[in-house]
Amino acid sequence: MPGVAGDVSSKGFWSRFLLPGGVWLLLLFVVPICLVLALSFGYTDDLGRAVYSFGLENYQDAFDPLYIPVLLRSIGFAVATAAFCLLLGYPIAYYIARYGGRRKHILIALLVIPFFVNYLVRTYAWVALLADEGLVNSALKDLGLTETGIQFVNTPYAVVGGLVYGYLVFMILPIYASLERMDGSLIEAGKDLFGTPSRVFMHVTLPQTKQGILAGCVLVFLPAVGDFVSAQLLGGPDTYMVGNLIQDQFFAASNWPFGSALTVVMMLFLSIWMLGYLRSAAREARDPVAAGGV
Amino acid sequence: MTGVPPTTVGSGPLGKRKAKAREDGFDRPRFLRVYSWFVYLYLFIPIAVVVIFSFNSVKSLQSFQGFSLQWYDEFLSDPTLRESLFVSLRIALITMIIATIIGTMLAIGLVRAKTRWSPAANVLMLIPLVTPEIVAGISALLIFSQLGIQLSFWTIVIAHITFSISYVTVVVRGRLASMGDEVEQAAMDLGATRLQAVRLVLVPELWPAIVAAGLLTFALSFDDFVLSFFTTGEDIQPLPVRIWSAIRFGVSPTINAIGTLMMVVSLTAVVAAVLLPRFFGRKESGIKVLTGQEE
Amino acid sequence: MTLDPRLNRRQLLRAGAGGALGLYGLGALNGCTVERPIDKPESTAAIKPEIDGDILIYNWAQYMDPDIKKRFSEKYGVEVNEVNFDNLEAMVTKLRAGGRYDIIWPTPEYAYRLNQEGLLHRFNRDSLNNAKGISSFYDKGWWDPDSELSIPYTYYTTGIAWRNDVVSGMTGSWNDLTNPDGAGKMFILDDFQEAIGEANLINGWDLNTADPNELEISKQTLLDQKEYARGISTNSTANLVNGTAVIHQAWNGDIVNVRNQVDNPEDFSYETCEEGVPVGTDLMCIPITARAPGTALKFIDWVIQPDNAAQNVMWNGYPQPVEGGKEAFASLVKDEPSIDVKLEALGDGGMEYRLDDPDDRALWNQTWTEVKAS
Amino acid sequence: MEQATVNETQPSPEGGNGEAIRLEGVTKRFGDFTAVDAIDLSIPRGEFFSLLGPSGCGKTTTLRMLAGFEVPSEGRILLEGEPVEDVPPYRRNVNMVFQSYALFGHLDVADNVAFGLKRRKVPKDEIGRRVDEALELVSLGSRAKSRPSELSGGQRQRVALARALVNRPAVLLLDEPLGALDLKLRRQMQVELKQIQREVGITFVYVTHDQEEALSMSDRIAVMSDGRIAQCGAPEEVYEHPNEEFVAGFIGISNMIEGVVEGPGSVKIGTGKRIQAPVPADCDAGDTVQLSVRPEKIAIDEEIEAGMIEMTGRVVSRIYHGVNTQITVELGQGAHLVALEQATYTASADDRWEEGMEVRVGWHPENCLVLR
Repeated sequence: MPGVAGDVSSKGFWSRFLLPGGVWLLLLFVVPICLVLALSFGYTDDLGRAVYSFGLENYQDAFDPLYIPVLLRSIGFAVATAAFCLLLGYPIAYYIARYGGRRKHILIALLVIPFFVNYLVRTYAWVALLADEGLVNSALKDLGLTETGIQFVNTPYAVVGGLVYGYLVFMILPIYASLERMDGSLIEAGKDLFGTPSRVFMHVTLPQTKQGILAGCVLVFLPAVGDFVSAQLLGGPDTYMVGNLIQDQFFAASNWPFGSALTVVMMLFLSIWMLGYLRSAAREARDPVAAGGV
Repeated sequence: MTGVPPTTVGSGPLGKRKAKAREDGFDRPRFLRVYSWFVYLYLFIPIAVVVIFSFNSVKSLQSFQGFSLQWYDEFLSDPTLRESLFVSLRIALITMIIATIIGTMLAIGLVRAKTRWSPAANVLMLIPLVTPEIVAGISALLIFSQLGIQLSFWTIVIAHITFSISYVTVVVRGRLASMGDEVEQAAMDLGATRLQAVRLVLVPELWPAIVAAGLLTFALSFDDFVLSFFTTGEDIQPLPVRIWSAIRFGVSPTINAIGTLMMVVSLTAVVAAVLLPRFFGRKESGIKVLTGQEE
Repeated sequence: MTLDPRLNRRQLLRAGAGGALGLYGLGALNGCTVERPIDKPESTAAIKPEIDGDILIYNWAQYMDPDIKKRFSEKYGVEVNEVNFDNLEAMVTKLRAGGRYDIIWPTPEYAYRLNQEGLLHRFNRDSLNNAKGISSFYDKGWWDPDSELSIPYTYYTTGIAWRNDVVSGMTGSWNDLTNPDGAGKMFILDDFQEAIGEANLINGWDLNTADPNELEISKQTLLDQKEYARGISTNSTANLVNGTAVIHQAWNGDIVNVRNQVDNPEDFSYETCEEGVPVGTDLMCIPITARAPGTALKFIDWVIQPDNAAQNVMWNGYPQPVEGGKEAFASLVKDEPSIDVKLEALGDGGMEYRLDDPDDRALWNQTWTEVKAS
Repeated sequence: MEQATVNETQPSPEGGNGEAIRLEGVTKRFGDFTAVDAIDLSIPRGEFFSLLGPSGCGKTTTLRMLAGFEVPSEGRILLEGEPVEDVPPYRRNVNMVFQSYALFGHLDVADNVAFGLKRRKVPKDEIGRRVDEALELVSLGSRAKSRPSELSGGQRQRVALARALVNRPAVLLLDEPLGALDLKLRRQMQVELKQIQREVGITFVYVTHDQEEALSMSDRIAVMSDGRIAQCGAPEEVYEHPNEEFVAGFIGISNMIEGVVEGPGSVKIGTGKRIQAPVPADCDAGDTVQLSVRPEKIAIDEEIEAGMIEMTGRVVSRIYHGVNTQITVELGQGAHLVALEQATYTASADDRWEEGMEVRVGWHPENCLVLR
């Protein structure tokens, strides 16, 4: 093929657009993550400084029976968070997509607004609301529903509640987008074929929005596993999550190599979901929301 | 949702609204509407608490004693807190500009270039979106320490940009993919060089998506805590880091004032993302761009 | 569509190839430390209190009345900027990462460590106008044998705060943390030293023991306490105010703040414990990397000026061991004397946390991590 | 291929004054796939030339090579005598009307049309004048300040046309420009396009898969199949004398009856009947051929004239089209013939034949083509 300067499809021209972003992400995202991996084999010297090395001690510690429950607990909380987000998010996404009419955009915007109040402040507001002598308990007592108040905060429920509140929007938007893309006449056709609405939902709507549900679940699950804010502010003695563990290793216990090893272990646990998501995102490359855009 | 033919609705009280489908089972507008109202309530109650108690006249989060601006006054009269607000704004602004430029270029490259490396770049671009923020924070902290770069304003900015590029790319790429490449070809056909085609046609055509992505990035960066927490250094800390330090050791209602002010800033960015495209004479709204469902 | 819709294994591998290459390069890092050594200035001469630029102070959040900074700025025409940390290790991390702060707030133990690393400026206390008001307890402390590195900012005891309208039968012992009245509404401080220290005292060990066997037993003590605990938190003020806690391991300054915020201050009590009263001090030190050490020293002098000390005590609720500060605090707690700290009565070497050996420190950290994770 | 080159030598009906485009052995491969396979083509100036074929036949790739968006893997492209394979699109004196119109949404109609002139640094007042002219030409003078999103499909199409024509290119390339329009608008635009082409006298190369469109508008048509040109010629020629089964089948409905050559002028079809047909000279006895008869050339019952080849069959279906009726007759053993019967002033086309009726069908031997 002749080398043609003017060929519009010439690779060189468009490839140049990949360069700044590619180099940036490579140097400031991939290389740093490799550093985490490298440091996870390191140790802490006498002055408390992290040193690179090739030891497996940190991994032995990370797989200590003591820490496995922390990781499992984090995954359990994250799964519960994704499930509740789905339960809360699907009907509302469905409602807006199908019955929102001209107010659709306002309804969606209203869902997104709370997301733009600082996560810390929002979580803190929950503490104020749900504390033993907080507003909710005062209201319950005034209504005579409870005498002593209900312990909401410092429980696993509060942590999951905080996570749900923090990440709900990541569930709603992809589901909404997939419902929006779905042809409404399919539901009508489904009514002819399957009859009852619940069967129509199971056989038509749900399969059609599978991609959105999957994307939403992954986008809620992944950050929830690594979260440390919710457990710190809303949790109790038995809600310590892997995010807290890692954060403590970096900023309280000053054991960076162990923190790095924990990070690597967490990422390994998550990589299955990440890979699954990347595959489906590449398949749905045309669809920005399923791929994670808010 | 198109293609749902209007059918008769049994119940009267729905009158105000044009209900469009039969009420039965899950697919029941009234049930869904009530349900939705509860979700909205759940979402807005804490926000309301923050806003209302930011005007409380006493230092309490339990009872509202009267209207007062003292917490705003306390915030504004503390020069370092005020400085933190400006730092947060500056970080968000710089992040927005640089991430939007790089992310848009990446999106264009990903859609248009067909090199051996574009699938790899495609994966690379998506990974930050599925990486827990704490991992990004730690790895940023490590690379800066390793390179001997002092943690500062700029390390926060760099960490924020790294994370924001992917958001921009995903939003812009969605718009670009739906556009097809005939528009640039038309420009070249009419005598524009490749760069002119990008500058005169492609970027203007993508502008609503670029604006939306940029403002989204602004809001995300402005509110970010985790990345800032790991990469903040000797310079004035951004507001969320100050909030974190404060929350861990007792809290004053100034936090509510700060939270309310931050919400106003973020909302301004989001509202601008929704409305700005109209000023560019487009019919599609920013929300549509953000939720990826134009045309 | 121009995008390859399929993401096959080969493409993923290719994406990972760059990372693998990078990993290979990381082999070269073996033995390197993560942080670069800090550039220390050659001169180690004592610094003098003189205005030499704007300063950046690195403090706990909401620990100093903004008005004090503001008036200093106005008086001397320099800016006083502030950043916050939420624990001391984080402060050391940032300092080691090259952070250039003009004043930091370490505990004696951290001041000792930082000085060992040569990270603190020396100065002459006599060059300060208000140093003579400093309590004698802070003359030539173990962390600062020549009184040339630090000026005390606040001091505090660690004890137990409780709601006397809910909890009865407090005995003045650390075992009160497991008072049945407080079960499920008790909090332990989220601080590895305070938590392990309290357990050590219960078991009758030395506060700072690093004997692995003793620590193992202390760990068990803490795990037993955890059964009663509602949470592990440093946010004692809020926990007590909003009723979440009825028993809280706490610093005495926090109880002052609690009593300021509630309608029923008389319901909130504080006790120090017979097994031992850990006394903490937050010092002010000037790191070697300070940009304006002269202004920093001037500002320290300003903070311990009697009127400013009094004002600051009223603001943050913690006593300051200087003239003005002590009196102000005494007036704050006059109806609950247990909150006050009698430094002189504590005698020499009182109950202070001191983990000099990094290995001991690591062992304590490890123990605490295990407590939290179990 | 041979036929195609032979056809090239024939003068264009419009009588052009020289060659606008010449393709010599142009081939385009994408990986292992050959999209365009060594085609030769010559298009005289001022001609309305159509590339016709099913999707995937290589017609759009050919057009894109003319525009400069694709580089030929082999062969030469000459534009007004100059080789242009290496010339980027923005320096070629051709313009294109895209299937999607590819209008610039951020510019109004006038700015869209002015885009090319501005790139060529045409003086401002001249731009204004030429834009007005171009918009008048497509009857959109009143919409100069509208945004493309405010226009109807047909109007957008006209803007795209004006935007290309205003540059006075040597050749205008049109890639299925009417594909997105509804039938009525499409018919109307076909007429307008043809009119505009006559008015401006620019060479049009028109890509379409719609044979009717190609027949009604073009001066000449190249029928493409699998990356090669199957036949190239005037519409009547391509329609009346398709040179292969593919062309006959693609252009219009054509009845195909398989048969075996018995000897000169005689073919035996599946029913066993021997039929008189113009067997080409290069066919030998025993060759399998297809007999092609256009439906409108078939007469039924009383319409049969002397000299026609006659057969009998049974009506199996009757589809009413209003102006005519499509009647399918089974000749036996699965051989079917489709006939189109016009409505006349005396009878509706519909009521003369019923399904199941035995009928006679016939055609003049000269209306039957023998294709290999």
